[in-house]
Amino acid sequence: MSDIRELSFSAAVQEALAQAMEADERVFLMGEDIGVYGGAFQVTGDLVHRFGEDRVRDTPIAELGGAGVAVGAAVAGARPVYEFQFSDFATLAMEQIVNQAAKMRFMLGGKVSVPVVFRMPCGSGTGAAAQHSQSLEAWFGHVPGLKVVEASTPEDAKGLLLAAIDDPDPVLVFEHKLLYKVKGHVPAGMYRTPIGKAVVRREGKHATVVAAAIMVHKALEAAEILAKEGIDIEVIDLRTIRPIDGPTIIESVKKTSRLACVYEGVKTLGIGAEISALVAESEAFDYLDAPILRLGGSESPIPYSPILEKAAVPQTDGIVESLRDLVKGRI
Amino acid sequence: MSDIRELSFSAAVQEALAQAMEADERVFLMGEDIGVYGGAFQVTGDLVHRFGEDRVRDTPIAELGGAGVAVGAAVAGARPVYEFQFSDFATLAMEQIVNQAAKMRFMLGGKVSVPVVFRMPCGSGTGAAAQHSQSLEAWFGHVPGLKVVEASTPEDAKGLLLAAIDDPDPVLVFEHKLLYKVKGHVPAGMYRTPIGKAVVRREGKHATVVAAAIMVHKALEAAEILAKEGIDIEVIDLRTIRPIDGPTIIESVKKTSRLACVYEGVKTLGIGAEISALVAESEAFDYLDAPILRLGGSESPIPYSPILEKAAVPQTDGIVESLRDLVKGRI
Amino acid sequence: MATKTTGKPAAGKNARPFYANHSAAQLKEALRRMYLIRRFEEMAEESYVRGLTHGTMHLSVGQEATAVGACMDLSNADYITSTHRGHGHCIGKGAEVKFMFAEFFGKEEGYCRGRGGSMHIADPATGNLGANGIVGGGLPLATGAALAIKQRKGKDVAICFFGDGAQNEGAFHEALNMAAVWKLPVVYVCENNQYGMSVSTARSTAVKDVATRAIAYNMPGVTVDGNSIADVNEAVSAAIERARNGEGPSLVECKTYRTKGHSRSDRNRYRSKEEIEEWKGKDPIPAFEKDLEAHGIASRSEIDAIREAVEKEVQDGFNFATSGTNPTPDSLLRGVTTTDDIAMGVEA
Amino acid sequence: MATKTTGKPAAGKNARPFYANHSAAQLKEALRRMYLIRRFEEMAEESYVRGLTHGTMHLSVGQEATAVGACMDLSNADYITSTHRGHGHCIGKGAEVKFMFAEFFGKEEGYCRGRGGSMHIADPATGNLGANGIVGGGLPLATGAALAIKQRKGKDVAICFFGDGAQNEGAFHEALNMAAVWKLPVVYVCENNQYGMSVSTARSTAVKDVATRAIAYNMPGVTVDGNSIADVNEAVSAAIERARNGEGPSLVECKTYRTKGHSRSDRNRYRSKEEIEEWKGKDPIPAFEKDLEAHGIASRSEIDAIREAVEKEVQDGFNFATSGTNPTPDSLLRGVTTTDDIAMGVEA
Ligand SMILES: Cc1ncc(C[n+]2csc(CCOP(=O)(O)OP(=O)(O)O)c2C)c(N)n1
Ligand SMILES: Cc1ncc(C[n+]2csc(CCOP(=O)(O)OP(=O)(O)O)c2C)c(N)n1
Ligand SMILES: [Mg+2]
Ligand SMILES: [Mg+2]
Repeated sequence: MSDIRELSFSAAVQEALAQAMEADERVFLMGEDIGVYGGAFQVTGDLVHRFGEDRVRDTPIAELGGAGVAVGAAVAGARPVYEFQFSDFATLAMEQIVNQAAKMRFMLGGKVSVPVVFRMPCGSGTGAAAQHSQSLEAWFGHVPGLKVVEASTPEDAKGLLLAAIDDPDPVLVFEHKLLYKVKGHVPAGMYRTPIGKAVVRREGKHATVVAAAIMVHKALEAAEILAKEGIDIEVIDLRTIRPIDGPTIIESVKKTSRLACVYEGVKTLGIGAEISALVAESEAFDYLDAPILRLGGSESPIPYSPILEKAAVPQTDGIVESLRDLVKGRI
Repeated sequence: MSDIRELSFSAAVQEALAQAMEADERVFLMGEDIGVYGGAFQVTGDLVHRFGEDRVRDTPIAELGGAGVAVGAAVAGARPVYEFQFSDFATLAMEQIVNQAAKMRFMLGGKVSVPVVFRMPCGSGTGAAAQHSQSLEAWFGHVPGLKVVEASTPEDAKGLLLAAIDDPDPVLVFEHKLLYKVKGHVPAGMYRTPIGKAVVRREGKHATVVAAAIMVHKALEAAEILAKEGIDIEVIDLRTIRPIDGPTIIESVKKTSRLACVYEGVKTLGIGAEISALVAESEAFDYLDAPILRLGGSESPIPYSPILEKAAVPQTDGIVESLRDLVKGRI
Repeated sequence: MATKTTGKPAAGKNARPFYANHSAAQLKEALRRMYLIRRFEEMAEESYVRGLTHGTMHLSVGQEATAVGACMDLSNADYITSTHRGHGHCIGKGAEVKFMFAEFFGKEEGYCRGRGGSMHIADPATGNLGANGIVGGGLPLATGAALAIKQRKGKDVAICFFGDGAQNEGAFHEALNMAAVWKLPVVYVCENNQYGMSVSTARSTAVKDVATRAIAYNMPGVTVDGNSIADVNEAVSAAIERARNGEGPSLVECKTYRTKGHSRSDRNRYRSKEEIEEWKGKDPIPAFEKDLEAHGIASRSEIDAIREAVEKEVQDGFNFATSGTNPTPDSLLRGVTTTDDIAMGVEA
Repeated sequence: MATKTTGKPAAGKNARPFYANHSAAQLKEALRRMYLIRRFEEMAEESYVRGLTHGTMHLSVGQEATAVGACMDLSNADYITSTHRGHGHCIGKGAEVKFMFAEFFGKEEGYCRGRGGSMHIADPATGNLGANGIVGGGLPLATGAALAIKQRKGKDVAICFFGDGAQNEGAFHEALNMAAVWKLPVVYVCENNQYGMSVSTARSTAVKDVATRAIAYNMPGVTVDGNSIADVNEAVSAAIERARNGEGPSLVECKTYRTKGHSRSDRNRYRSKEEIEEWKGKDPIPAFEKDLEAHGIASRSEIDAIREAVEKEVQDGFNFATSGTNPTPDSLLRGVTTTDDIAMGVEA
């Protein structure tokens, strides 16, 4: 395999799963329809043929039990990767994720580790309406003991998932459904993208945009459009929601003096609230030349109508406009 | 009954429940051990003797089902008030609260209402450790379709609960366990405290502190201590977490130019993040003379050890110190 | 208040209860609804293929007898809760296909004003509390509706549709236990089409028949041929009667099959062509037609007339829907809360 | 690998299996652990009354036979998951009371370094995955531990303790179904003490015996006298053997009673003094003593010696704990994540 291959995001995820299973026999996959069906989004694909039904384990439709079984297996020495078919269904398993997985090490005085991974397909844009389109990253970002990652590129999708599987603690891996078919360069080896490190995807001097997953792409598009107007945007890809990479963001804001957070989850108490607050309490506060902008999802469930669905989350046009306003009159 | 009575917070809650049941036969209570036991915190007390087992309904230990049954009953015309014994157990019922109750009206094109109330005893300080001490308000504050209230006084405990029961939409009523025994003036009538309105508990000019529930008391204590040093703190009692009362907060910050958020929930992505962000994006940004301070719960589960438990949430001493730093050098 | 018979019984006392207790008009209406479901589903699929609708959809072709048989004896005051595979239940409970198509196409004229789509189609006016995107999500809701009925000392019932896959959700267990302890007027109707998405009940479920699990809740549980509208209706009717008499909940398992894939993304890798063909041979519609003829309730030409009328209704509904109104982005927040709707002056 | 007998059987082949399959040393150790539980609980209560510990606690006085009988045949490689009422399980699985007291008093020497307290006491070194503050929380965890065993083709088992109240949680249903479908080596041991807090099983549960529900998972289910260590052990042993042989999970229901209140806040309004007294008469400890004497396994004076040694152990443990080290606030973040612990150089 050459090292300049292009893979889709979902193929990159699948490759990470396969390599992890090859390398460590404790690793196994659990989830609904991940076997012969290949997963609702075809992410596990044919892995069941390669690794067998025991290691690519179709579960009954039972998310609390399924997630909890994964947690129990992790404490007892296995390395389970549990796929929620849609991250919305994690609402059924919050108990096991939040009360058990996240807190067990702490409650037991540091005497156990819980190396479980939850894969969380998320986001809107597929016409699947309110119960299949949520972006609930912020909830998990609020829970000590958990780690939360979310890639925007196939390369990071693989690297972050491998890092998550390696990690001795519970990690939630959000995967935006609209990214599954996006292609990009993916190294063939078993590399890890570090958990807890954001990355500057585009350097700029007039404003910093912090985004994750699909919003990184929209922010980059917006930045290209604005570049033609002489507005130079720095785009940070968060990659980890918890623990958030404060230093990278603060450094950038100290340079650009303006900050916008772009995220798909509901605006109120979404990840943009945290980014805004951490900058507003930091030394970067004194560098700020304008209010901190938040472009988040609307204060509504995700609607079915495609017209409304688009209106419910930030789109490139709106981002361009808002950033133009943010920077306007300053250059 | 005189109108200058003092009642404890829990007696005020109980009075609201009793009055609502007297006034409207559709209102009934559901929950674990709320009948003859009187509730884990003795909030329902003897109500079962007054209203019978059908209207003060002990449920099996089954929070997903119990909450979901309450939601179904609400859609079908009843007015259920469901008590989670500890709000931590709502982790088992997120599906019904978030996917069903919060979204049903929207998903059904506005054709139904879901007048359900969830009572949520929350908070640390009782030595009950990590799974019985959480403050998860922020999660629900992130969910369109829900309303979230949290009183700091017995008077508001009654008024907000009556408003919640009246409300045609799902309302979560957080009750900090350490407040249950706190006494205060409670009018005897069936008044409502409006949902969505914060209140200034103490006027001041050097900094605004926004807090809810028990943290209001700690903030007021801190303010009194600082007053002796000539530092004059304005304290806002949030009362409603969703929808948050932006205007009252922004108005105050425009006056004081400094903002601190004090809250018990985990700092990251807790309610202080939202308050900070909404000010930082508002017209009050230009009035800010210092970084926005967040004093939130620690980035850990709540520990059992009383020493650690105290260290895990903001205490008056720490608030005093931080506010002094915030204001220092400016008067 | 058992079966509500309108007009004289279609068949003599010696006929099985389904035919003895319903009028010819009721039975013909049942056939009509089965056609309506079938044709709606086919048209829905076609619309999807033609790009008129987005999202996913779950078709209930092959399961029409369950939806119609279970709902036949309900009034609008009785509730149902439905599933992701809910088009049939919706029609069974009395919804009009034109508003369903409109919902499907995301139009303001749709039952949910285009906000819900296939997975949330609901017509609360007919007692339908909605399809549900969450497997098992309707189980507590129906139980709660039954509790509301009991709290107000009503005589109505709630019917809860759920799939074989849903029986492994904790919600199933919690809801059935509560209903049994409180003797609630609810009937749990399992459409056991033998697969939860790709996973067969044999691979997902410790027992062969969902009905076996009724023992764990001390409630009656029966298994019937879900492709026989008579079998379904008789079992559900008996359970409804129990419920209306205050005797508590029941579980009725209807063994059936979906001849289409689970949803649009299904490649049918988990089952054989032969199996699908075998079940196509057990199609509930021709079986019912045959029975109606045999009982002398409807002649071939009457049956043809019903089918043709349905054909037209579906075509008209489709046309109505395609020319519907698209929601405008400024209405995005409508319906989020009742209080805001009132404030905006748009409360339904 | 059934019961692990050390030394020669305490009683002849004709004695019931419990006595035939265990050595005198094992049986005396079982008695010792029952005493240890009883005295630990009494001392815990006293500590609470004396203000030495805060929070709440759930005492298992009266339930000692279940905890000890179920754990007797386990090695440290076998897992248990426990409940909020977990002190007995912890001791049954081999924990030392001094570290338990230390935990209770919030000391660094405690099993959880004072972070967990009564509701999270655990000694992972003995295979105890922890008490649990969430009713039903341990059911998926034990099932998961059993899955880990199966994935690594081990011969160990997991025992899952849960209460009668927990059987109505969805977690019970989901866990037992999965264990049955996958034939996992897990034994579900229900301590049916007839109340979930204040609510009797008659008011919370549709069936009288939890064991009935085993039918819904196609697994063996038996009900035994939970106050008879012999009954408990024989039933659990048989289930363990099944599990180790790859035959899958079982459910064992032990009918028992807690003679103390649910927790510190209990005013016992939901049950009668007579009922409590009646059950005090069924105390599992004197019953076991009597049997040991009758079988000639332990004399009265041996029994007294065991009890006195326990008395001392508990007193010593208490003293050890009271003079333990308080955690310091700067260690608050220790144990939140493994990676941070490694970075801080404090990984256990
Ligand atoms: C809680 C939850 N888990 C998983 C899904 C994804 N999903 C949708 S339908 C389905 C299969 C449901 O099977 P069954 O209940 O038998 O209904 P059927 O599709 O056969 O009608 C699954 C797994 C979901 N929508 N909700
Ligand atoms: C999910 C959850 N719901 C409720 C509680 C509160 N609670 C603690 S113990 C208990 C009773 C449990 O009854 P059972 O399972 O029979 O155990 P027992 O106390 O009788 O040993 C309750 C309701 C809890 N801790 N967790
Ligand atoms: Mg099915
Ligand atoms: Mg009990």
